[in-house]
Amino acid sequence: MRYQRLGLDLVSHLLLAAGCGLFFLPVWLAFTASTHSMSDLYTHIAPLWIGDVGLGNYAQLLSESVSGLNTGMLRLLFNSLVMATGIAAGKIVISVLAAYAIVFFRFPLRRLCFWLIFITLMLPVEVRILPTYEVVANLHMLDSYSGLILPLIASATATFLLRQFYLTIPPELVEAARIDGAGPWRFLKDILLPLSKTNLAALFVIMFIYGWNQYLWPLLVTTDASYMTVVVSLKRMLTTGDALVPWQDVTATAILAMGPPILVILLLQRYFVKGLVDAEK
Amino acid sequence: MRYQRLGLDLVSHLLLAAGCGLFFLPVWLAFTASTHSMSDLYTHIAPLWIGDVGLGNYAQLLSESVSGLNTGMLRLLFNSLVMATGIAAGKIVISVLAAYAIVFFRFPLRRLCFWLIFITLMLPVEVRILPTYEVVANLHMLDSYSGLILPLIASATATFLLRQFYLTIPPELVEAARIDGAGPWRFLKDILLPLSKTNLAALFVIMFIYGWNQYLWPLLVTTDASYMTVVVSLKRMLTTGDALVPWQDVTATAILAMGPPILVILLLQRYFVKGLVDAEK
Amino acid sequence: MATLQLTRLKKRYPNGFIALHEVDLSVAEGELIVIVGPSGCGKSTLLRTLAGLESISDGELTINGRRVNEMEPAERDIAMVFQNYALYPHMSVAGNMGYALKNRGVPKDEIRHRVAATAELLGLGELLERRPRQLSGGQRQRVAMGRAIVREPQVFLFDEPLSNLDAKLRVQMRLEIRRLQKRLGVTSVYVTHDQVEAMTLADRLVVMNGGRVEQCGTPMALYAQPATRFVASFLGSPAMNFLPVTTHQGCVVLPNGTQLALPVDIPEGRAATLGVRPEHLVEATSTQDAGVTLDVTVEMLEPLGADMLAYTRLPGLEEWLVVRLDGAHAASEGQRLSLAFSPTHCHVFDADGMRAMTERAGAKERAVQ
Amino acid sequence: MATLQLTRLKKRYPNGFIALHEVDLSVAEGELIVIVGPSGCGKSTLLRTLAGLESISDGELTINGRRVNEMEPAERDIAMVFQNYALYPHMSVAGNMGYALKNRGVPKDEIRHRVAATAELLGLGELLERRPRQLSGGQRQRVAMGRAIVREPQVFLFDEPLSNLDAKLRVQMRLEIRRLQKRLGVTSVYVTHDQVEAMTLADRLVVMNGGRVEQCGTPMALYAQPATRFVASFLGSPAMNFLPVTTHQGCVVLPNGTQLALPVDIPEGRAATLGVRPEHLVEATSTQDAGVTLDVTVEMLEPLGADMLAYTRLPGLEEWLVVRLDGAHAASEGQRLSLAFSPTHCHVFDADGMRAMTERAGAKERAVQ
Repeated sequence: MRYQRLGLDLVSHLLLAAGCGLFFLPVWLAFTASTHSMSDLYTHIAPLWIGDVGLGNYAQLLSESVSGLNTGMLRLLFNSLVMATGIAAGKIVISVLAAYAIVFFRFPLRRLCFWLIFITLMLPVEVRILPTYEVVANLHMLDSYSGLILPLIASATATFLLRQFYLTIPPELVEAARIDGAGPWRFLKDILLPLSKTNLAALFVIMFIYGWNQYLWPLLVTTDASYMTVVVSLKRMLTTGDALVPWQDVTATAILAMGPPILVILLLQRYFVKGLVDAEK
Repeated sequence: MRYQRLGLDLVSHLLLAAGCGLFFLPVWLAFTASTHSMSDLYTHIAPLWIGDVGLGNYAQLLSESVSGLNTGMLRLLFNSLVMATGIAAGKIVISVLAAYAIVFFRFPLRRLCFWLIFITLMLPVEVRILPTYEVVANLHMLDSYSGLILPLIASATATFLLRQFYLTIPPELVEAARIDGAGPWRFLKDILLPLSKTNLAALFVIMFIYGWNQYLWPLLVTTDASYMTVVVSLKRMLTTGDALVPWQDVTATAILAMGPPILVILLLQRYFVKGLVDAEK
Repeated sequence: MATLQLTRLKKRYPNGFIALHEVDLSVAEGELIVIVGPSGCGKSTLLRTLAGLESISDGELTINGRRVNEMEPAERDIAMVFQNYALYPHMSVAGNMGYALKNRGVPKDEIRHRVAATAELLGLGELLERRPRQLSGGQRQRVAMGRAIVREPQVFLFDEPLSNLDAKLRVQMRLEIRRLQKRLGVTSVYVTHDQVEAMTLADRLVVMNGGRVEQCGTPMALYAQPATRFVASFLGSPAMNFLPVTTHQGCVVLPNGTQLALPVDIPEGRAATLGVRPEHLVEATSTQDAGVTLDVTVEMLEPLGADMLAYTRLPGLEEWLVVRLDGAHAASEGQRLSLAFSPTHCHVFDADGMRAMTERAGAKERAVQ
Repeated sequence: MATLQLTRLKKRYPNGFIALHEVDLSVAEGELIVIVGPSGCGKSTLLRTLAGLESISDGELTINGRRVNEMEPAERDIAMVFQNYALYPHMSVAGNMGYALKNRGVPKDEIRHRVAATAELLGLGELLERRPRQLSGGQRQRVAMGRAIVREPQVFLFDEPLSNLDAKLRVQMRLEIRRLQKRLGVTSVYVTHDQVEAMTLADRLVVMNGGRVEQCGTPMALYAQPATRFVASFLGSPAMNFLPVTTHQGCVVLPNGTQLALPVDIPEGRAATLGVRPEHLVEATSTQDAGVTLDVTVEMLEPLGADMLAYTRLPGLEEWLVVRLDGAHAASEGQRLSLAFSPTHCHVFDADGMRAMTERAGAKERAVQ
């Protein structure tokens, strides 16, 4: 069922290899840089192999408070974790309910609702950032986890993906459940959620990474360093005024910042991959 | 096939109304703020109706160069447009080819390839920003459109969405095309692209908005104000040092910055909505 | 075990399309009614209004004399078997069968007991822990049946439950459904588009067309005495042959000029249709009694094994005349045949497709003789 | 218009599964070969290796004497009609039909001309500008046929082309395909799981099971003289009845003790199976000649209209004995019947399911008599 003989086998493999390089080289460079001392980094350009400091920079980063902030790296990682988890979980709850309402209920404003959610697609947080800031400030949610999380929770993308999945559920399944005496909530709980387990895991991972990588909003809404996130701290390290940028710390932080997303992926991988691959059987 | 009688009709409608408010209020507030003079804004909080300056702030913004930069607003909008279009078009070309290769060809590294693309999902530009910066700087692409566009082009999300769509194409269609003498490129051109027209339009819109809203990368890679984008300029306006933030300009710029994405949506709307809705018939 | 009464039941969709035009039907206790018709005839809509999955626009539906028009499906005490089975993919067979009982708050022990008993009845005892995707098509079908049976409902509704099975399995499950239904004695309504399934299962058959009931009765009565041309052509395979005829002095006149004395109820000179079933056309012997003969040419032969279908043509006529010959018949394409049929096997329909024979009383015995 | 030769064709999948075990087959010019078998028997795989959609593991495939094992589908000059038609949804009917010609670089004028001529042949003239989704199932099927015909290929391949149509349309398209194939005279290979379709269409029939060819020959030859028990049970509906028998002094001994003198080729005392088709079981009259009678009880009746199937049981036996009675037969459930059958209609199979009758020569005439 697929093209098997290609004629352009060699070309495609070369392209693939180049693609791999393109994706992995930066990560490798970041890692090697993080194992050199600062003076090394300012005398050589882009070291290609592990330096003599080894993991020393990491030990130092995790034990001392971050330069320029009176907060430890672990606190920053924890803040990022809370924010990313909160955003991912919140997005999923909202999206499940919204998609459920749109697909399975016939109410007068269904079409309007669809369009409203659709419109939020073009209003990512960056665009509506100023008025949102005002609202959050008025509600005294600056420098708090809820202030970090709540404004990022509405997710048109997740709602759409779930909606597409719900539309593939045969209507007979809904009817069978009605005949079996399952009301709307019971249907959601007993049938729909168990069926969308893999999709929810996949969404959680994607949304967790999205939340983890947020920059602009956490920057605006936190002034207290104890609520700062890792990604924001990275940017801080780069703007040192007249001092030299501590590249070994920056790269080590970048590598550390990649840890939790990778961990979440590994934990949910079983479901996640199934959710992405299952159409292939 | 759907639940029709609800029992919680009223509750759901109230929730809906609240949701609408939540989404639209900020936009409305931004618009009203942009029609007031600066002094008005610093004496009242969050004006709820159009002010007496009307569209005056807009006229001023578009005719003069932006405060603190020696570039006009039109130039900023044009830069954003070039960047967003370039990113969206580039992402689509890459994704179409990648998804095509993954779905329709059997080559030895198919599984590896899948995983590589998958991994880029967890490496958004923010995470690999430093090494990428180094590469772009070495290639002398700072302060250029190609420097703005190229690093943002690889898109795992778009590849996945297209792959999901390609998997729904019946294998018999591919086989019929082979029997009809269509080689791989002809199949792509004559069958696959026409069939995925609506999906591509939808992807273009989403990617255009993604590109339009980029902040961190354009901030890093452009020092020359003539390559600055609207979204970056917004942030600039907020960091005025000791001077008062010109909220009327900020909000007017925010409203202006929403224009092109809305325009793209309206232009491609026909395809876009079909691509999102067609599963429903 | 209930009676079902439909009184002038009507279904009109919001877009104005009328799916059911005043359907009247009463189903006796323990009866198996089969509703049959081509796709789009409204048979599925009818079943879905009985189930409560579609609202009723007008008329009344009662179960055991109790009006249920406005009741939710779960309150009507019915069970439905779906065409695609609609099993819950994430639940085990036992979970699927027990879900309705669980929703009703039946104690767990009793659920387990009733599920086990039903599984035993259907030969599913070994499979209770399996997931639907681990089952074959026939087993899924059985689980769907089990899910309906375990609730001990008042009425079973079947929506083309066999159409996803292959031919051999279909024959087998058909026998099994009939046996089960007789054994349990539950009033049942069965929808299908397959006339063979309909004929073999039904206590009474309802033939629908365009949202209306065309005829209702026992399978053999409908086969022997179809009330309309539609029913005549729908039941039986190969389908009934139709010849255009005219009436003349109380006789029907065949295209070849032969006059046939039949008690028809059509004004002089009007066009009508004469129907004869393929199995009632026989090769004429020299000593043919009182019958009519037609000289035809064989245009195509279809060997079916036991039978051989001959597609023949009467000179000057467009339509095929299909004849069922013995499977070992030595006919060849291009050969001429002389066909005979008896007036007792004739059906005459008027221009509107309605049966137009005057003798109601004696017809049945003759047709079935 | 070509010959097709398969020599020890073998298909083994990378996972080790052998889909085809050394298939030998030669197809003459203009012949219509039907390959039939249950799902998973390898019939579709065989067709796909012919088309070039699956690679050949071993053996040789030639078209007109030219080895094509390694050729791309497009180079083999074949056309294929798919089960789901596989029409290009975004192209008009004309675009679909002309696409292969366009890829070959045929001039536009000629494409238009050939498409129009083919559309005329199939009655699609009015529909050339429509999209596939605007067509009915039957029309789509015709377009798929047209797409194959317009290329004037050496060989037609059909992959269950009628299985998505309803029963009535299937009968009609069956006739049409047969007529077209005869008229165009193109060598064709047709795959189906439906034995009726297979019997009626085939010049020669190939019955496959488990990746092997069980038997190959004309439909009536296979029906009258099945080489294996599998073929005997697969062809014919209702299926052949099988009775467990033993052999004793050159006779077969029925479960009720009756001895039957049949020229069987089975060692003394061995278990065997006796097959009799439902239509060869007749009600015994008092003056039965040379036949065998069985006394059975009717357990279930299935009225089919023209026929009535009686599911009867021989005392002490598990299996049904299905009898085909006349549709107007007055049988009732629980009634006792005395059935007779003639030794000429008997089939005996050994424990391995192979036909075990010695007389090869005279059997055919007798069976077809």
